[in-house]
Amino acid sequence: MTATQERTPTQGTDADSGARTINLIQAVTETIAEEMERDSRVVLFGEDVGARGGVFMATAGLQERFGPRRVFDTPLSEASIVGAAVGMAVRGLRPIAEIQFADYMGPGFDQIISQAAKIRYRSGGQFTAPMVIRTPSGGGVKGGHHHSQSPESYYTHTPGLKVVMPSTPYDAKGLLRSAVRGEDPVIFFEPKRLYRAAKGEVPAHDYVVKFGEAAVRREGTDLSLIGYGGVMPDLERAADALAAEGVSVEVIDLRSLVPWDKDRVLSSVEKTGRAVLVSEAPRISNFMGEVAYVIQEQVFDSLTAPVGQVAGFDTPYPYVQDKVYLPGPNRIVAACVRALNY
Amino acid sequence: MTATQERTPTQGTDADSGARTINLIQAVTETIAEEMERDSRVVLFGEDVGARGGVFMATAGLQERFGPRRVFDTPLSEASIVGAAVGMAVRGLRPIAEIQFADYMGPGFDQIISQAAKIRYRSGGQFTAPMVIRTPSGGGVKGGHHHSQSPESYYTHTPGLKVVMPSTPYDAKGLLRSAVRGEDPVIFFEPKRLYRAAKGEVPAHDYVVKFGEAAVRREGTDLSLIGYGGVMPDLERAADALAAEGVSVEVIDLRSLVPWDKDRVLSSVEKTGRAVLVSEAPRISNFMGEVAYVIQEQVFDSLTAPVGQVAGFDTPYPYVQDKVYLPGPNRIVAACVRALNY
Amino acid sequence: MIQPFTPEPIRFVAEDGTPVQPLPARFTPELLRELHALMLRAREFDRKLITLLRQGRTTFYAQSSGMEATQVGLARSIRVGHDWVWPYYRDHTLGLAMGVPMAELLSQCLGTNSDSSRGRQMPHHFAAQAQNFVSISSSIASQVPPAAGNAMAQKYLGVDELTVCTFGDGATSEGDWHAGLNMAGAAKAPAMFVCENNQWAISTSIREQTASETIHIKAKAYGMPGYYVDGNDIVAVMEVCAYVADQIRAGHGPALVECLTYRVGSHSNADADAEKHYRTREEVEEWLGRDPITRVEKLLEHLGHPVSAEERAALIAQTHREVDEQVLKAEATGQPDWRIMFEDVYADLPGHLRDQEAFLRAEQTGQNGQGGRA
Amino acid sequence: MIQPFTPEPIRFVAEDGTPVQPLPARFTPELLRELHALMLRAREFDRKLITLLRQGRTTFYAQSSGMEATQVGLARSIRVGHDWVWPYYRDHTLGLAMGVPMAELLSQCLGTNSDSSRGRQMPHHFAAQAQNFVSISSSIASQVPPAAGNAMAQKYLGVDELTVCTFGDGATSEGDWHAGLNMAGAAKAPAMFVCENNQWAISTSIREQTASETIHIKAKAYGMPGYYVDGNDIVAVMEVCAYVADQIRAGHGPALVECLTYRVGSHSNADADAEKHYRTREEVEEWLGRDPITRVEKLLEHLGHPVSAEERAALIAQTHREVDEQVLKAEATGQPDWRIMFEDVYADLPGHLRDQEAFLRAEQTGQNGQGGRA
Ligand SMILES: Cc1ncc(C[n+]2csc(CCOP(=O)(O)OP(=O)(O)O)c2C)c(N)n1
Ligand SMILES: Cc1ncc(C[n+]2csc(CCOP(=O)(O)OP(=O)(O)O)c2C)c(N)n1
Ligand SMILES: [Mg+2]
Ligand SMILES: [Mg+2]
Repeated sequence: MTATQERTPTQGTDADSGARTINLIQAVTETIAEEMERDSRVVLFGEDVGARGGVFMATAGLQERFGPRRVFDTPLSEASIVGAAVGMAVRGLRPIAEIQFADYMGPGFDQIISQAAKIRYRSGGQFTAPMVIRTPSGGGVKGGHHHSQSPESYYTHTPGLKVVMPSTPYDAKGLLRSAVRGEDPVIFFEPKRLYRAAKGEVPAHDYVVKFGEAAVRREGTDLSLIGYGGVMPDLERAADALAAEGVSVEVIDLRSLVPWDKDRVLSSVEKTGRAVLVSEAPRISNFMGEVAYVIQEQVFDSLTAPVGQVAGFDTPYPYVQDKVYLPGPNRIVAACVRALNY
Repeated sequence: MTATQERTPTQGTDADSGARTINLIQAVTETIAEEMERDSRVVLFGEDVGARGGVFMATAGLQERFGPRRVFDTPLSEASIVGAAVGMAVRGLRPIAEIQFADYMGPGFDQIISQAAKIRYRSGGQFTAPMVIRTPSGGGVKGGHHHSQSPESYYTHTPGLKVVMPSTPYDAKGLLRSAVRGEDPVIFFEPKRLYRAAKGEVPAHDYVVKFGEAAVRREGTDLSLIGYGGVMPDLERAADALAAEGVSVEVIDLRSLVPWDKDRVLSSVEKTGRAVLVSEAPRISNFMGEVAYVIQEQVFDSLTAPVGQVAGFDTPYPYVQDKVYLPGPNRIVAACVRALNY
Repeated sequence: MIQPFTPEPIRFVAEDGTPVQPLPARFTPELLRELHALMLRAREFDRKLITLLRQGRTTFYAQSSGMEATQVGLARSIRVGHDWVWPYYRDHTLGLAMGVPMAELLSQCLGTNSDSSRGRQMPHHFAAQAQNFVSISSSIASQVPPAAGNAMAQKYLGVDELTVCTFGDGATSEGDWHAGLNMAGAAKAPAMFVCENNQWAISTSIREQTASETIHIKAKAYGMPGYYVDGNDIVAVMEVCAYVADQIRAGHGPALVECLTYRVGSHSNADADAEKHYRTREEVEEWLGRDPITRVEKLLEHLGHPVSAEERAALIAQTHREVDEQVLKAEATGQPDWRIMFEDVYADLPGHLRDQEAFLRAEQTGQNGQGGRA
Repeated sequence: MIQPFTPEPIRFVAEDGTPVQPLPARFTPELLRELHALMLRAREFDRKLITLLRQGRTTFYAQSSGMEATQVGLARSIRVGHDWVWPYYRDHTLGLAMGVPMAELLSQCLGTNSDSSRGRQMPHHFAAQAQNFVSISSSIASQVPPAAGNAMAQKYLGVDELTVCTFGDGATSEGDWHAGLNMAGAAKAPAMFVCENNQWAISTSIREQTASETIHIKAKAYGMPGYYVDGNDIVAVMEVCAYVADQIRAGHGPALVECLTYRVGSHSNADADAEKHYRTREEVEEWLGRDPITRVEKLLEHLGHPVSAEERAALIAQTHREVDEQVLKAEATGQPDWRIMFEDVYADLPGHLRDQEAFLRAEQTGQNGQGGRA
């Protein structure tokens, strides 16, 4: 499999005999199953992931298939869940822990930042925590602030963690495989509003999406539109709208935040001279601040306009105004227009 | 007191009859005492703040003076401490809660982000949490990662919290008064390596430093050097070194991160055309990313060089290499030189 | 005499409605009828909300059907508007019985302009200042340490109040639950912690939740008494809660009360179809047979003051009317617009939010050339 | 028979060295002398570290003087290198008694190149792979949920191991402590939780820490047995821990053991002058009078096998020599340089860290025109 195929699966024209079209949540479910099949060290647990199959049904059928020893419900405590994953990983398992909503990582925060993120470093590599924390994140489901937040920036600011967020079934499979097979703790954010909305082809064969490689969703010459996770379909819509006006937008899906694909982003912006970064997390100290910083630091002279951002507002996530809070295609187009007219 | 006096206390030449020179930790201690004297709703608690006076002695003598009803030790639980502060504030007190080290805010994280930060918003202002969390932060004391971290970016990324960090006794007093008298939850970071190192004059009269107002530590024309907290003395040293080479550096101490003084920063950069931002937190998703973003977004055409950053490395804070991890004057000067030679 | 740490739940009225110990004098037929009406009203509110959900007029709901004796009993054991309550998201019956206006609850569920929480929280997360009913947070057990703090403040202020904190059985596994109870214990704060043990946390049974034999026994870890109550017996709930409240007011420090009950409905609308995967219909039926409302009806019958079918129907009809009326009234106030996003983040509106508000105003009013909703 | 939940700490040897119950046969004079030597060695290690601190050769130290019976007793009740240990920062005596080489401990305290943790943690936070002695985190009680997970993995793997997790009395107030014990209880995982109750958490007394009568009683909240032991009686510690370990290995699930002891030294070097503010000299003297090493000496005397003054002096001298030698050896390896900052953050070196490493290399080797240390 070439790098191009890996990066632009939806554009791939090569016939993969067993390719199927599935949605993002199916990609998650079947990849967990495949990894459990492949490696008996993989165990899956969290709140209601067993008989119930998870509140989004991401783990539906897995307890039936692999038994309650390998797939089980835990007490209602995120510190227990994350902490248990750390201990299991140290003792040689490959735990996949689910946090029911990313908004509920809070009670497990110290376990994530003090134990998972630091045990390799502080022990000089004597003890390590290869583990995956899967969790649905992002807004757009009218869930109020506790079922809509995008806390990824906290974790990208925590050295020792790897942080990824797919927006397609292909990437969900490829990134989740990398996560489970890797040697580091990974926070795997699942953009919940794409669980069923994001459909796409996945090949039948085993492949991985390496961390730190962005996907160019469409090539363009006038502006680099960069995002990740739940906002990606809106980036595509915005790019469509702009294409209709004759503007050629390059759309990049970061997929992996730590590490992120600096080279691809910079070479794109060098080409287009303009960048708009889109995320739904609150603006102050968000991850895109780092991307913007690096762009202006590294390719300053290529910029024909300031780097633009569309992000969440610096307010708690609201309920009634759920949709207004989120960046949508219009707001993204407006930001692009500002950059284009600069 | 004029705005200028408030912003540049160390340069003030007006005679304040009762002015004294104290250090930063004394400023904290005496301001707590004054506020407790002023307002019987103010209570102080945390781990070992009572008889012991805190591990840095920031609360020394306060239990003796105000009695164990108003100044008391808590069980060893940051969730209890923060949560109790929220409940007390809701019921009408003005709690000042100490977290022994900023590194130990983790176990209280969900209380901070889910309760303190959101109760006003989610209740439509029916219930509010005017409270202060004081905590020593930052490196340079050979404390390894759990006594050296700078977690302020997590909290600046959390709408509903105000976040400040003084670097002088004057600001410590003024900001702490604003914090205690304000109506919002405030995270008050105390740069521990300046506790005794930062000495300065404080007037005898009651004054406040308003949140959202930066202090221009020295005026300059060639470059804006912007920081907050523990790194400030190094900014001054770097500015001295550059002054010796004939470079005129404007040094700005943000003091308040949320909200931050956009106007002052932007007008400075408009004047100088160059900005270097200094902090000791890991780089990815740090608060300075936002400042850098806003600078390039708002005064792009004034920039003669990309915005530069000196920050912590994206590694856990090390022990032996404590001093190397931190930005120091040399590293800051180097960043300035890069901007000047761009 | 009410005792802590009993091996069996304290009970006054058997499932068939006959008293198993002398009925305290205050439980006159009048009081029992009043309690019955409150329970029935809450039950019907549950039903009506399910209808509103089906109609797409609200998006989330967590029934408390089956748990009415616990919540009404608790509401009637405290001094409303004087004592403080830190509730959880399944407490609408508690709110209603405390006198939170139905209009308030419905407005919050519908997210209308009449919602005192300004449409910012997901449905069923209401707040009521007049009743000292503190705004509910979704984050499980996060109300527990603040409740301890609230009680500490009451002690500090020397006021004659207590703080009630409610939570489910699942909540007891969270670290914050422990932190809150331990803090309250150490501070000897006037807090009453009430576990609404409905034996399930979504699909996780109490057996998977903890190896502890019961919830109330956990009080031992905090040096406070733990009471074990039949949460479907409103007489028992009221007798225990009133006794415990008195003890707390007398300065004996906090206590934990476990009300053993059952959630007969689904966890929430999101869970409705999933139930079959984790619990048997037999179990649900068994508990439907222990219905707390039926129990009061049987008791009233036993006492010779039955609630007639007509009375019952009238109560139900009245609630339906009330809900229908209030829904229309609430909906007529419209939905809060984008402006509510920036208010109440802070007491003031700092510069960055002023900028963001201006940006959104321009967008929403079409002044930035794009207009309309994103 | 060892019983859980005893009202008084389980004790075999009285403070005056006389057995209060028959001494188990395995406690031969040979074994007791061996234990005595381990305890004395750890005590002297403490003393020497204080000296190193005074000399500025290390920066932090937390003594375990007074707690040797607990830590040595525990070390000798498990299968070193087979069972796993998630310790806390006051466990150097445990480490030493488990056979972690003194060179390892000293290297970590000094932060030299011989430190297997690569100079990244503050002193006294060591790790020892060979002994399954997991790297210590400063964050109190954060080792407890991972210990539960470690034990769950052991159960999953079907191996005949157990997991030991230690912590202080203060740690029991943290939410993570609760989370870990509850998880282990629910999972019936082979974990032994050992509280080294030295009655103070820095300046906070156990009375301010919790209203719970004891620590071991908290086991009730997790459906596990709680044992109460005289932590200054090494016979009692070993008898209880060995018994509990057997029970756990037999599949009876986790247990909590409370060893009642006392910290006779200061909390850490940072605390040395502050002690007078929070505890009385009398209290310390009283516990100095209950010294666990003295107790074994008295027991050996009672058994007719006294440790002579010369033997004692020789043991001390040997430890001093050992420390001196190892310190010199460790220091001779030098201090790790800036490169260690970027290793072991991840298994690989991602791009951004490669960049940052290159930046620092240039700076540290003077290639960016600035040179030298910042
Ligand atoms: C911190 C946190 N984790 C997870 C959830 C998701 N969640 C919502 S309700 C629930 C179960 C709660 O069970 P219980 O405490 O018994 O209350 P009940 O719903 O049974 O009344 C869970 C896991 C949450 N709201 N908060
Ligand atoms: C989460 C966290 N909060 C606070 C601290 C600071 N601290 C270090 S030791 C200590 C007291 C610990 O007491 P205890 O658990 O009884 O252990 P001991 O030191 O007495 O052996 C505290 C509060 C910490 N290390 N971690
Ligand atoms: Mg429940
Ligand atoms: Mg202790």
